[in-house]
Amino acid sequence: MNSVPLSAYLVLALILFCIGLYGALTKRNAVIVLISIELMLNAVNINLVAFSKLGTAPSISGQIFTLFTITVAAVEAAVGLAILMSLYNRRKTVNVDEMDQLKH
Amino acid sequence: MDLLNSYQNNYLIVFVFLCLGILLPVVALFLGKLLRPHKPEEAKYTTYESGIEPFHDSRIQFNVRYYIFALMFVIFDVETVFLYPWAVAYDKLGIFALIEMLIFVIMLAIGLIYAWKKKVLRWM
Amino acid sequence: MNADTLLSYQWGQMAPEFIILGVAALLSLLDLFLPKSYNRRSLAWIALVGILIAVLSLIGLFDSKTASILHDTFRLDSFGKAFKLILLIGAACVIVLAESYDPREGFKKYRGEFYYLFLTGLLGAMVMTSSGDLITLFVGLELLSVSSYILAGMRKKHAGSNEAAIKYVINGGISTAITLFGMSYLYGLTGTTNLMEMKDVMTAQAASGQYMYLYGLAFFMVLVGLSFKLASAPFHMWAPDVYQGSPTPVTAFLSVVSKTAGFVILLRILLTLFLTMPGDESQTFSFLETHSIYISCLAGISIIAGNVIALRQRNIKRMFAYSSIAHAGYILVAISALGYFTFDAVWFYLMAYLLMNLGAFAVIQLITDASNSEDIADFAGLYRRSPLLAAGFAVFILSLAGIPGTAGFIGKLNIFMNALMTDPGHFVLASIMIGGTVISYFYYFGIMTQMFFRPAATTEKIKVPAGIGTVVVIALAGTILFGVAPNTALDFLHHNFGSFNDFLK
Amino acid sequence: MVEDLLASSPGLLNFGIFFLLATVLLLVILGFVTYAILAERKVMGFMQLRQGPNQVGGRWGLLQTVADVLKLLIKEDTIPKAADKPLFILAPVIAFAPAFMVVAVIPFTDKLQFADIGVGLLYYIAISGLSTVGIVAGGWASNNKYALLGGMRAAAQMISYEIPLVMSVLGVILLAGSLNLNDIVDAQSNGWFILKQPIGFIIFLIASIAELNRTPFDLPEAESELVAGFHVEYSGFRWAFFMLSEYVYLFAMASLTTVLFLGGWGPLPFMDFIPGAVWFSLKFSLIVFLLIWVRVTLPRMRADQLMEFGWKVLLPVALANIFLTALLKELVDFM
Amino acid sequence: MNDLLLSILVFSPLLGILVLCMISRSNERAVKWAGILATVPALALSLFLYSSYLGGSDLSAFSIKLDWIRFGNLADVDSKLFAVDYELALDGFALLMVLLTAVLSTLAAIASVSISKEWKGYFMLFLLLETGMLGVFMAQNMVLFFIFFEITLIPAFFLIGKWGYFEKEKAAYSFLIYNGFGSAVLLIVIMVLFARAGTSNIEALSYIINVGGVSLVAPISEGMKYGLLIALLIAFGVKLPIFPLHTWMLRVHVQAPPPIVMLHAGVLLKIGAFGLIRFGLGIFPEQFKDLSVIIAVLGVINLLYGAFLAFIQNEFKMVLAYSSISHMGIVLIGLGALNESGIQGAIFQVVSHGLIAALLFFLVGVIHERVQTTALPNLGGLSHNMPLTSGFLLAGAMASLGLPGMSGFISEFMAFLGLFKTDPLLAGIGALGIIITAVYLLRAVMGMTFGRQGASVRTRLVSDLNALEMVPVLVLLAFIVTIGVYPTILSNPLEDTIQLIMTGIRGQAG
Repeated sequence: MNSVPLSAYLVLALILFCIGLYGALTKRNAVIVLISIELMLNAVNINLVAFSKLGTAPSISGQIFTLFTITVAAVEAAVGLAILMSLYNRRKTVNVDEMDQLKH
Repeated sequence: MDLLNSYQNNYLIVFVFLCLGILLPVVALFLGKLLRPHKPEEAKYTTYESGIEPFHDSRIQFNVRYYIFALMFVIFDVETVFLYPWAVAYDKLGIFALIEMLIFVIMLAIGLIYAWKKKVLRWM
Repeated sequence: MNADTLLSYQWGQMAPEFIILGVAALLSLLDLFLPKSYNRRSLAWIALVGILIAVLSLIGLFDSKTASILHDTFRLDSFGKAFKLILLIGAACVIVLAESYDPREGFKKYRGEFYYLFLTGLLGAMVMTSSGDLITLFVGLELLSVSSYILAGMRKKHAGSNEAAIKYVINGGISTAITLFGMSYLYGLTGTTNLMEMKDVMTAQAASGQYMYLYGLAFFMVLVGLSFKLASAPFHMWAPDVYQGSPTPVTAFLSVVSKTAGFVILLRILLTLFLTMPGDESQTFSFLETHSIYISCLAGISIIAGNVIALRQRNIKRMFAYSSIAHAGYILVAISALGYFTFDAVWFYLMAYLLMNLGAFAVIQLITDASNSEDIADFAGLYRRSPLLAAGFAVFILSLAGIPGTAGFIGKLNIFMNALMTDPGHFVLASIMIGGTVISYFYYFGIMTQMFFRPAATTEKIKVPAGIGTVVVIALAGTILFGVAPNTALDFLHHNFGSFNDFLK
Repeated sequence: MVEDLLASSPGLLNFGIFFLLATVLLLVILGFVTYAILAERKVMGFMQLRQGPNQVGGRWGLLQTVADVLKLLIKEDTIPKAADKPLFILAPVIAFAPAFMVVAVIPFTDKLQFADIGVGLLYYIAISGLSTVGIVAGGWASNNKYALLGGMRAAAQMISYEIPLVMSVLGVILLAGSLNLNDIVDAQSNGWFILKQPIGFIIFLIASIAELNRTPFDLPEAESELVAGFHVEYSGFRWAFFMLSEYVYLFAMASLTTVLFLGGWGPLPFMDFIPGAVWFSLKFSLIVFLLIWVRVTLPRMRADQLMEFGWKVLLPVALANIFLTALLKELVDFM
Repeated sequence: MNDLLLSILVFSPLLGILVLCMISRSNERAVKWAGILATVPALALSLFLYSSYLGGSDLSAFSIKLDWIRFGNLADVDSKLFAVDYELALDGFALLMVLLTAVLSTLAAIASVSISKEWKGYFMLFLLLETGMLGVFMAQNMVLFFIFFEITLIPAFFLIGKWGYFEKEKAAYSFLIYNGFGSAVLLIVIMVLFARAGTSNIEALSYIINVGGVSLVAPISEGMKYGLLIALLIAFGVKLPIFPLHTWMLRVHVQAPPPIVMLHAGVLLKIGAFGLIRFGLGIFPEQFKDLSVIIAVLGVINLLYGAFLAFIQNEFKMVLAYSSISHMGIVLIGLGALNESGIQGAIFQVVSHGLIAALLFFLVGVIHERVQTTALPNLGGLSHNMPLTSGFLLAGAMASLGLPGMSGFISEFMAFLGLFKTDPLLAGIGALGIIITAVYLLRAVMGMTFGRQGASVRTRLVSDLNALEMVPVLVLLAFIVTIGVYPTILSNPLEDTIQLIMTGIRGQAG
């Protein structure tokens, strides 16, 4: 059993990223959109960790970067949910396409 | 090579445990199916609500408080992501890391105080 | 690492950042522990004093040599100083605006929070200006973004504010993810996150033609992600809604400080990494030159879309959102042209934009607060109600439209020169830019029409609060001074920061 | 022999051997659970001045739990009509599998350990969190108001106490300088961490009781308010798996406490003639007894007290403990 | 002192703005007097300059040059590179234009007493407009030229949009957008030259482009030179206006307040011609020569198009607006001829049409004020009530159609003389326009002054010109006749300029 090649991780990350992007752009429910964004950020994490272990020039900084990415992902999720809650309290909806008061 | 093998073997064991953990309920429930009786009756399949007839859907909106605690959890849990490597490598890092982490945790503490003062931590 | 290395760092280099951080922490504690009945407006003055001290300490650092601390993650070069100055001045003005901000509903309770979140956002932007490392850049960017998300949603009871915030979070999150994905490739190909080391590795690799395709992909993703932050078309969808829904000082913050920070990170990444990197094996053109067409496209589309869509806006903040998209396009022209004047042009334009836009937002804030509506018809007859205010606003608008005698004109001149002096010149881009400017006359002068030609609904005189008055006067003085005697700014720039020669060293 | 096995390249054969060994462990654990329940009932009985089970299987009711299990096995299986069927079936499995998985990394003695993972402690914490998903899923799938409430409470409680739990362990990690459980045990060869980390231990103990959903923190299944909490609608063997996972966790948590704070298999000074396995089981039993004792002694907390205690007391104390530890370590190193 | 004279001349109206700031807005008399008096210093100074120039003194003594903006950090390399100086100077041609501007400004200010609202704002903008116009003619580098050029735009926009007639806002907008477009194109030309040559000084540029031998920041290819010239043609073509770009000008002439139309027709349109001669001929003589036929053709088209359409208008203002287009065609014809008499004719036409148009529009304003209409069917028999007005109107029309002895004749004659030398066929077609001009002007003016009394004239009690209104009319008429009888007062100052242009053209040819 050989170790998994770098490209496999990269492809996985790319697929995850694309799924996340698709979800973030097409889903109506804001919670799902936020989760999709988390998915994209996790794809980044996979990339970073894979590069840091198996990349052309392995180094620890990729893993450190990942720590920061994880934190930022958490912060974004937290802020996003908090804002969503305050929106929900007023509008009683979490659907992105119903948020259209600010048009014209 | 030994090291790699041992590394992989250890995770193989974890995988074995995962399989067993899933297999046991499956097997047990399958065995149970052979043994247990099956006498369906309408009343048996109603939802239990202390004796009265169940009314409207039970899947109510979660109270907002749960989300707030979830947010708090996310924030503090992620901070431990930083604390763990720091603790492991503390011997090598020395006083600088201590001061650095102290600043970091003071920031966190301000966050906690903030939540406290804003009455987020009140379960009411 | 021991205490000696710790002390050997020139911590003074980070003095402005430390001051802002300290004031932000202080304000947050004050806000928490001051009694509820206390009027938190006075916290604005503390924030202002903090910013001014930071400005002073930054001026004290002008003479210090380019240096980097913390393993090259923080480098104080002339680029950093020059743009920090813009950020700080902009922030000081916005704080003063915020002090006078008093909408009818839903802000009072969160006033204290506004000031320190604002400072943390500023801190993020400042960290970005002098980062030498992808990680610090990213952390700075996120500090700014996350603070702005909350700021946008500050008026919790106001539906528009909520909507603006959630849209901002979603779009910001997507853009962050895209940028990061690009960054992860850049890291993976070079094996380091230090910008200078990355540059060396990339130059070496590109010379042998390695990974060009992946570099192209990474470049593209970083560019796309960051252009979300700049609100340049076609990634601008969030900007109008966010600008419209946010509290007015936040809108001013977003359009000035946040946008400046966006350009800072764009310049840092693009110029440091891709400028010296060869575009192909033949090494005739640099990577940035061969790929500048993408930036040019962004610039062109931003200018056209921003100006054209602004034509049909009735909401003043929304109109300024589109106008700010167009202005982002103008600055991108300077970046994509990559001439001798790029830094000068970007710096000067951002400075001019800061002054004229903040001045305009000061007036907008005053009028929209007073009438509780944001329709441009609220400006009708402003000339009657307050001639001086109308004249000031007219100057800001003229400057935004790029009429001579104002800072906006000199800024545009700089950008044009930058775009046309290269060979082959960017004629198409320059023509689009100037065409966009002409289109912009329609809506800018539409506001003028309202102010000067239309009768006012009420003849009630407008009382100008001291804070807004100060900002208007400062912005007015700056706009006219830099328009009539632009060398005051240009000489200052060259005298203190040279030609940004230390950017790549 | 085990070393050779570990050194050989992984394959199907290894899988088979590991599988057999793990099955043995599983049986041991099942045995433990059977008798832990009995022991708990007995201890509770004695503390409350009564007998406890004493009819089935001889004087001490030795076969009482066995009989209970058999009863559950042949009980009719009902899934409420309104329930979300797939999730309802899946929930006990999700709850149980992680409980068993965490046992993989616990070192019982220096020889008797299954997986020796570098980040063993992290693994334990990460996997143990997954059970919450099972419990919430169970509560949600039942489509029952009590169950949903219980599930939500379980989630809130678990995430609230996860933080102090994780933070309290940091002191141990600081002292040991590793996340590997073996290293942590080794680091205790000249002084158990319960002595060096008394505050950490207390926080850990409290948080672990909360994580185990045991009295005084058994709000998710509070009989008097929520009937049975998240597993109201469960019966028969599905219900048994929730119970099973709870007791497996008891097993795992007691083992972990032993490893982290009581020196694992390490003997008391001058008594190393007694084998490590015995030491381990002694300490382990002590912890289990302690947990039972707590259950009998203390009343259930109110929901709001529970949450506020976690955030306002445990978390700040845990944070302070970390820095106290780091500071002491720094000072001691200097001196 | 001498070198400050031009600056004082340009910025003296701004002084008036300061004075106006201090006067209360309700004090109508004081505001109007201050506004009129503020235009006097410029007039006095320009008359002084003119007389001393005719007296033989050298205009270069008055030029001024100060460091102003320097782009880039290149002081160590070359202090002149990418520098924009504040430099004002005059030559004969510019002096004429300045004088024309000063005279028309004062007269328009006098005509502005009929303004009925917001006098303070009106005069402030009016004076700002005057500063811009004066500056345009004196600027010695293209950036400065552009700045003054744009400064005229803003006050004109407000003056049209606020004090004009019924459709004033629409007119103001189309003025703004067309001219904005024009100046945008101009800006591109300026910036290309500036960015590539590193200087925007007109003399330096014409040296660099035509003689060369200077290393440029980036090369300017031959093709690019043609592109730049065509861009210039478009930019100034909007201003002038040249045929397809003229529609805005009609609106402005109809909707703007009369004094502003005086200035607009008298000076602002001429900036186009001035710029075309200064930059087109000055910097790109060789390319201009290659395009001269096109310019001449455009001139003929303008002439005929304007004339034909003026013929069918029912609104006197529209007749005059189209006649302006038609007359600007003559300027183009003169330029297209590209010989001495042609260019002289063009410049003569610039000045003379400035005076004539001002006169006619002033009279139109007077009539409109009294009769509230300028539609031809409603007018008629004005001579009965307003004999003086009718007489002057007739005189103006005569000057306009080129009656010998008046200024219009000289300019048209010389322009056509020039074109007959180079392209007789085109000139022949163009001459047709002259005839039509006579027809439409006489049709309109005769219909107004004599003929059956129109409804509007009958129903209103209309009075003739008053004393104050006589001033502009007489002054303008005096100038018109003087030039017509004694053209040397124009041709003398122009000699140097025309010689310079001719050497530019010939120098390249040879």
